[in-house]
Amino acid sequence: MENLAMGNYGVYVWSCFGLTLAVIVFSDWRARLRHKRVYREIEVRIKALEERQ
Amino acid sequence: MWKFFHRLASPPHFYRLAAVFAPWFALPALVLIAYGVYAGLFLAPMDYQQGDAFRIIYVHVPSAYLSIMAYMIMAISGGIGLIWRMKLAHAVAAAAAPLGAAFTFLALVTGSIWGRPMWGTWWEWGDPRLTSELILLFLYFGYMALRGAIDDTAKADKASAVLALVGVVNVVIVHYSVEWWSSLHQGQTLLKEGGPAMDPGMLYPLLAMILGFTFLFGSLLLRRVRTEVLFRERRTRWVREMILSPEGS
Amino acid sequence: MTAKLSADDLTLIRGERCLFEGLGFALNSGELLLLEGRNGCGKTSLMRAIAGMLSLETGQVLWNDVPVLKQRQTFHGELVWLAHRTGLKGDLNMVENLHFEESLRPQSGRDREAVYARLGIERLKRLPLRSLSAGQQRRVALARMLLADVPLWLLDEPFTNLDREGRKLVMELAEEHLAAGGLCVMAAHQDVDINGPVTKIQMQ
Amino acid sequence: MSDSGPQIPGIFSGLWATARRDLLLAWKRPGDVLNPLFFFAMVCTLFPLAIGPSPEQLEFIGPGVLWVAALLSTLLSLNSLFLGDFEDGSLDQLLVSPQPLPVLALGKTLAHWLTSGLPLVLVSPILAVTYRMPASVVPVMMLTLLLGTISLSLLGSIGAALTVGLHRGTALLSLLILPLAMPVLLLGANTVSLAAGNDIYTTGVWALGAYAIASLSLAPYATAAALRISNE
Repeated sequence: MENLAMGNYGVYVWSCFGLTLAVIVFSDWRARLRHKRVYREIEVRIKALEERQ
Repeated sequence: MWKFFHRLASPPHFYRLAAVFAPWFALPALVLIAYGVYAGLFLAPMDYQQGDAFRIIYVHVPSAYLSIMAYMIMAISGGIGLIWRMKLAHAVAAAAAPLGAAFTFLALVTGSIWGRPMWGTWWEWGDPRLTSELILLFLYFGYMALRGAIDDTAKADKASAVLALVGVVNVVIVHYSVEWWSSLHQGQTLLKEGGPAMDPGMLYPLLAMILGFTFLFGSLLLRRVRTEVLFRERRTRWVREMILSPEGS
Repeated sequence: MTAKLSADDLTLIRGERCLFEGLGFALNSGELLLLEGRNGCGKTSLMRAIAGMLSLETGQVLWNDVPVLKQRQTFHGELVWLAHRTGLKGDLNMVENLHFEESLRPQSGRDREAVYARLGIERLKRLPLRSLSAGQQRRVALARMLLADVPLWLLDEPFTNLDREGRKLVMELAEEHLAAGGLCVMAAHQDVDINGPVTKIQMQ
Repeated sequence: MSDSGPQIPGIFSGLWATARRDLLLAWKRPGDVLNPLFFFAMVCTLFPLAIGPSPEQLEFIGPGVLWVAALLSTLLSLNSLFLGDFEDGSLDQLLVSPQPLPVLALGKTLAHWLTSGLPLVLVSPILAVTYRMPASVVPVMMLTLLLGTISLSLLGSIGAALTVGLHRGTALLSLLILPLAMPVLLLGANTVSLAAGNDIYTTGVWALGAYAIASLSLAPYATAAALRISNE
């Protein structure tokens, strides 16, 4: 427990590490989401074109 | 060699390769960062001046370093795209911008959180690094705003490449001018340049973190470039064939 | 002196739209290239591409068999472009506007007063262009074209804002230019009646 | 047509012609020159009103305020640098002229500086006096403004060229140019402050001079490239 408290600086140190993790995960999640959306859009458009022919 | 680059630059080839390579970046990133975080938080000795608060450098320094590197990547690939009309290079530049901005933001916030116990304030204008970092963030905002404002992708690519190249010259000038400015008004900074040599117990985790963040950045960038390539090539035959093929992707 | 303007396999994609694909032509001294088609079909874009202002997807434009992008300044020194927007300053008068152009481009040394008189603008010299009618402004743009000493004329919808007499005048001027060994690229959505060798490109 | 081929006028002819034409236009529309100057004066008025008329404080913030006001007023005038040419088609004509485009862009930027930067430098002593700037510091301030506004005009021409023809161009232009202009502001204002505090200020002047020379030799190329891209 003493280690985690970081000699009274725990709040600062842990918030920094936590925030870094959060930003990286969020950014990666957004990137995955965008990839899926782009892929889906193209898929829908191409399938629609295919069916019309 | 040339042939290899040429093939790499072809969008369908890159699209497939990026999917294969992304885990090869993610894996070392994970290992290095796991070691760095553990060693940095628990094994590294305490700094005699800053106490445990110094452990913030294990996320601050890699972020700050990536913020600069991402801008360089953006400018260099923008330049390559302008000169050799390589479309993949523009896709890399477009993908690097939001990532670079995210790491700049991280460097700023972690620096500011460190400043709270050290300076007793959340923001200290006297610190040259934080100030330069803030200007860098504005440069990223400008770059992304310009990209967002131009509808035609090809035009947006070229215009923002010019801006990034102008910006990269400016980053250097910002660095030195801010340094000069803060030397007029004393300031303490998170990482002292040319200060006493770091204890190896402190240094190795930091190096591991820097290397780990670089790999992480590589893997994040690959994924984004992949999306960018897919979007830009949405009207081409290879995308059509890939989507219609039974295994998909 | 003979000159040659040619192009092959020009493809231009703007955003999602392909304006033209695999387009080619060859034009020699004394010939007219006529771009036909309704408005918004890419005539102006083709004109801009010929002038070296657009980056093409494929193909290149050649001037005397050298790509124009490799000799941009030389090429630009041998053309005038009469664009849809005249490129003249409304706040300046005719003489000031033409004087500016003189400092940029080789001049033919034709008698200026005669050119003004022929275009019917000799009385407008000291008026700011803003106060002239659209047709008169176009005539000033024509004067700029006539005073330059260049073999290649790029005329984008030269008949806009002109009356019947003005249209006839433009056709006469073009004929004279061709007869003197000049080249002319003209985009028009109206009927053009010009004597001389004409190549037509019908654009969709 | 002569056999030797027609003579293209030299580059100084092109430089001078573009500068002359823009100066002539500014002469016919004095508002375009005066408005940024009024803006400059007004921003300088805002600070005493907001902070209070205490002489020590005004003397202390004077250099910074004058420099920020100069930067903002330059920014205000930059938006119209290529806009008029873009709208009436003369930008197209410049792009197909046989003159090197960087030279023409430099000519336009020169005219912009003569009609926005230079008047600002000339007016600044009046405002400096209201901020109780010592007479010995005023020449230093004018020198920094002179060098600084040259750099700002040149940097600004890149931004103006990148944003010409875009909707929402004005706000975007500020967003692009302000971070680029920050070193100039920082060098300029701090040099004046140093001079006011009787410190050695030559480093700042040299740095500003170097910045001006560097932007003079590089910015026209970037502006030209940006103009071609924007006008595609």
